[in-house]
Amino acid sequence: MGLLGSDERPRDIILGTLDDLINMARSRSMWPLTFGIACCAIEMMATWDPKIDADRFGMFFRNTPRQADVMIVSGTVNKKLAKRLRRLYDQMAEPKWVISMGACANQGGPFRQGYSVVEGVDKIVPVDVYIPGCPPRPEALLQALLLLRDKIADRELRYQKPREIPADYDVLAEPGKDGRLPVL
Amino acid sequence: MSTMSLEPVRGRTDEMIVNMGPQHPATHGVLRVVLGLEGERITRAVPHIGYLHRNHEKIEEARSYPQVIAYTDRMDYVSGTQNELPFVLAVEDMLGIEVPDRAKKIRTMFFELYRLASHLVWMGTAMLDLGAISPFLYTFWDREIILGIVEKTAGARMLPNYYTFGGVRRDVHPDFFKDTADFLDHMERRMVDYEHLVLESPVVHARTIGVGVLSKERAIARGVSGPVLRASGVAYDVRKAFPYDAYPDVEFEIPTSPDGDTYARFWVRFQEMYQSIRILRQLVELTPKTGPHKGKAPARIKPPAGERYRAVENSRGELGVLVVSDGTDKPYRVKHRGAAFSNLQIVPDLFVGAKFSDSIAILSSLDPVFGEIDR
Amino acid sequence: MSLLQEVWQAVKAIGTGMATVHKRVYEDAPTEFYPYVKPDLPPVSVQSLALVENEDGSERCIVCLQCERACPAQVITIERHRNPEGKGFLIDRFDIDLVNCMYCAACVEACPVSSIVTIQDFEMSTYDLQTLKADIDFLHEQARRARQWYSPKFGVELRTEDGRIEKAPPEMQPGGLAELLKPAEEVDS
Amino acid sequence: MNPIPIPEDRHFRPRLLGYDPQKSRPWLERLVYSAYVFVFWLIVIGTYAGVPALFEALGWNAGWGFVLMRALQVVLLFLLSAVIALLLILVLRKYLGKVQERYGPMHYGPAGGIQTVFDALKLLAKEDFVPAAADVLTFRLAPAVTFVASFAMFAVVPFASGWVLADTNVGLIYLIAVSTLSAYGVLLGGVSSGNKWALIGALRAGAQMVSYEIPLALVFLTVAVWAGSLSLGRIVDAQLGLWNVLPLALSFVLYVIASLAELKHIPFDFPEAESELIAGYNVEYSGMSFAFFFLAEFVELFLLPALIVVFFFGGWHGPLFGLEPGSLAAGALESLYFTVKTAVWVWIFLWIRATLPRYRDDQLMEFAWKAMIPLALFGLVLAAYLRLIWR
Repeated sequence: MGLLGSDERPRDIILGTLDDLINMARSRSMWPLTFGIACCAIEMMATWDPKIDADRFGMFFRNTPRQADVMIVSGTVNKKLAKRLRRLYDQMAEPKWVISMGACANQGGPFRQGYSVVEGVDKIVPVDVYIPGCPPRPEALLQALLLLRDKIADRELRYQKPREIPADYDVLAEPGKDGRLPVL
Repeated sequence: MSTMSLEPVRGRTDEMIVNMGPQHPATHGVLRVVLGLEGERITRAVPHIGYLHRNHEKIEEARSYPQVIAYTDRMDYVSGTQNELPFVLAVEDMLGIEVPDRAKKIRTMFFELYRLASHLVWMGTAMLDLGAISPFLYTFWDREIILGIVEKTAGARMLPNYYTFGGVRRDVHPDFFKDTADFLDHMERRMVDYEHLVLESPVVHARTIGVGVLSKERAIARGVSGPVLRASGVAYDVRKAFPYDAYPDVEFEIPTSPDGDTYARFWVRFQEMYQSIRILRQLVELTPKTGPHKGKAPARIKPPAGERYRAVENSRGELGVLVVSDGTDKPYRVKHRGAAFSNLQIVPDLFVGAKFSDSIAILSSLDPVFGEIDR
Repeated sequence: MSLLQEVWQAVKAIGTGMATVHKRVYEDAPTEFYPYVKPDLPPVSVQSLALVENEDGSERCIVCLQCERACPAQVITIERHRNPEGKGFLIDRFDIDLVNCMYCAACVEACPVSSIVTIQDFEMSTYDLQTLKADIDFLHEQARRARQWYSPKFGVELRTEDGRIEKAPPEMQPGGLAELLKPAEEVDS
Repeated sequence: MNPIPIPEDRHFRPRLLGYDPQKSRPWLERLVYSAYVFVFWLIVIGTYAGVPALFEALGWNAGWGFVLMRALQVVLLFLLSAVIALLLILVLRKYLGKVQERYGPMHYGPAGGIQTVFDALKLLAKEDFVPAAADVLTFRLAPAVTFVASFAMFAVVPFASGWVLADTNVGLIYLIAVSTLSAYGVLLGGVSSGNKWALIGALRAGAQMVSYEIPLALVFLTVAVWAGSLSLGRIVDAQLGLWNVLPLALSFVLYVIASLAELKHIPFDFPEAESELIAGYNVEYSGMSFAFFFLAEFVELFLLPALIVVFFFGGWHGPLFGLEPGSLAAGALESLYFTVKTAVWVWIFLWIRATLPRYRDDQLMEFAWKAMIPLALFGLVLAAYLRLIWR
């Protein structure tokens, strides 16, 4: 993520340094969105409990997507929820990142054979870090958050984000309105 | 019918339709409630569920009996092993498997540990909904201790897949009883603090007393169970009414309150935690330290054709399962009776007429868990 | 008078609550500094799966497909062929889809030779899901890197410096195994 | 865009920072806070003593030079408010951490000392978003109104004897006017967002303001009657022998409650009820606009306790150890007393925040109209009577 949200990597030394500084600030103040879905949400809350205390790394929850930087998809996403999830992602202000937490969010997990379950949240939003586990330990979530920190702060890694935002129209479109993102 | 309709009433400008959820900090997951607000007063409330529907029952029909246990864990994810028990009990009944006394007691200990864990999560999130931050952190640390005890034996923190047909999967860790006794000492000290912070706080009194009153008749008519039912004055508890596992061997009471308001539900959950501590104290003494942890179960679980319903009292109420077998190694039908799902039925009743802030308090006093509601 | 009493009660209750919160200032926080200090997980903890080889480096797995049958999430894929010389089967493919795995350890329980085991390596978060599609080499590598692992049949085992596999001491073993491994006189006393 | 290279062992590990903060270092924390407080103190001294002295030396203390001096002082006060916000956000997070058996920010900067600087930088570079349903002009204006309203309170707050931007003889009336204005920012922001949650938050802010403003004004009146002046400097000077908190105890309690309401602070944080209204009036704000609301909140969190100190705890008064009143050293010492007293009150507010849940909004209104206004009137009459017989 370049300076002020642009995709271009600044070539200038001064701008490049500023870019580094701002991305350092971004990586050290990642505010996740309060959006618990399923089992992993309880472990997500536990990541902020006294034992793990992710607040040590300057992260605390914001309830509104406008003020959040990171969306932690913590649980099974089904087709009913997928539209809302995508909408929340669209509502977040740039720059924004997504962590897919747990087997269900990664690829549907044990429920992937169900008719209603989206097989992987990366079909509807671009995911930066994946955490395996069912549910992952709080330490694993903290590790993922720190991996995301490194990805944002690192000059080489931060331009690796898949910029084309995936949109699985089968999942996102309302019945009868093909090819168009739903009006919710 | 106007209370069920989502559309704004034509020509009515004083009502605002507000969509609470599925992303809302106070809905405990992915509940969506469409509220009609007249100022701060709620005129209509329509809960929408299904945002976490993941075909539990259908997937379980396609799994063999031992595999189903791992899936039942994911239903009421706050209270871990409690979900496994009704299914295990039903299949044990169908097959006539004998469960050793020690295994029963270990199961009951885990059951009550998870009840404490679940009520701690409830307390923290309920206080967070009311606006207090610190109790949330305190309760989560206590829960962390419980999960540590569980992990030492069962291998996982939240969803351990620990019960099995005829007992438990593996023997408890040698430190288990000592850890539990230590934790209970710790918990008794902390309960004093929680009383100060929750039950005795005048702000909590102001927010909860007389709010969201659920009458006894209404509660019975809506099929409510668990602490919500007992707070309305009905002393129904599956542990006493249809005892299972080691509950006949231990002494405990069923706390009830005649008020039926939000504070009564808070109070009943608190008393249940005291009862859980009491049960665990007895079981630490009663459980034999050595002995079999698992009865004789056939290598391939193939119950005879027939059906069986078993229920247990989990943290939220009566959690039942109906297993229908057709004689193969996969169940023909697994139907869960979720406590939180039934308790959620009273949401429109309690919301309509309440203040908007009250609706948050009421919802947190019902303690819904959406894994089990949507299944 | 009752009004004053009520106000006094409320003030007292608020004061008690504030004192309850404030007394934590003097207590040490139980925080574990995760990335700097790795948590001390119990040996039975199910964090990831691995496939143990024998001490001489030969395959321990007998390709009986028990784990594939036991897996509730159906993430294990095994292909095998009959051993042309001698008995048994040889592995063509042994994949565990750690992305979709539900970490219930049913496969570990089903394994008759304690080849597939649980390990405590939870630091599996990744930028790329492909790293979690575990093939047999990765599963072996996981087992080699793991200091200790667990399976219900053999209990907790350790890998020593020179690559030997040893049974862990009783205090690391879960429940019944710990009792069994203790010397007889200790059990009596 | 190449894929991220996968390490040999297929394990991505987070980078560890160069130091090993395995235990909390209280001395380092104290050092960081002291540094912040020292910067704060330096700016105060610079604003109220340094700048006038400089302009006097240059001979620019009349006409446009005076205007320039005031402008420079305002700029310095803006810097001061930024320091206050950075410090108080950090203190809040660390204090909440302490009472919640954890640590709070600690890994970035010495003892987490520059965490809030990172937060501010991030918000600066974040997308500032205007929703389609919003009224753009009002939406943009609202954070500025809120911030300016709370910032304008600095004008009459005396940090030491004579150290005040405008020692006007209608200081109290100015305060009533300006503090009401900050609720307007909230109201405008909430209504113009085009979001129903923000609207509810704004309406709550309006209703709340109506109910606490009257007891607040009555308490102001009580203090003015007791001191015999509307000027904040005179009010402080009148407390030389006896702090107001003793004779005006009733008014003092009411003032603390009303301040909590004005601050939108737990237990009265209805406009921004996080668990009910998601984020209340600022639900649609992102980036720098949100940062201004945040900044205003924490500047008020400093200023309202400061006013408590001014009205009831003798302002800057304290033992001077023989320093000549009016000199630079005496002023510096006095401003330190003032800051310490204020810090105690900030701590009490934070303590309340860490403990109490939230009331319901109608309960505050009921309390304000049925209990606080009669009590405030009683306190006013009592103060007038006591003043008649005492002085």
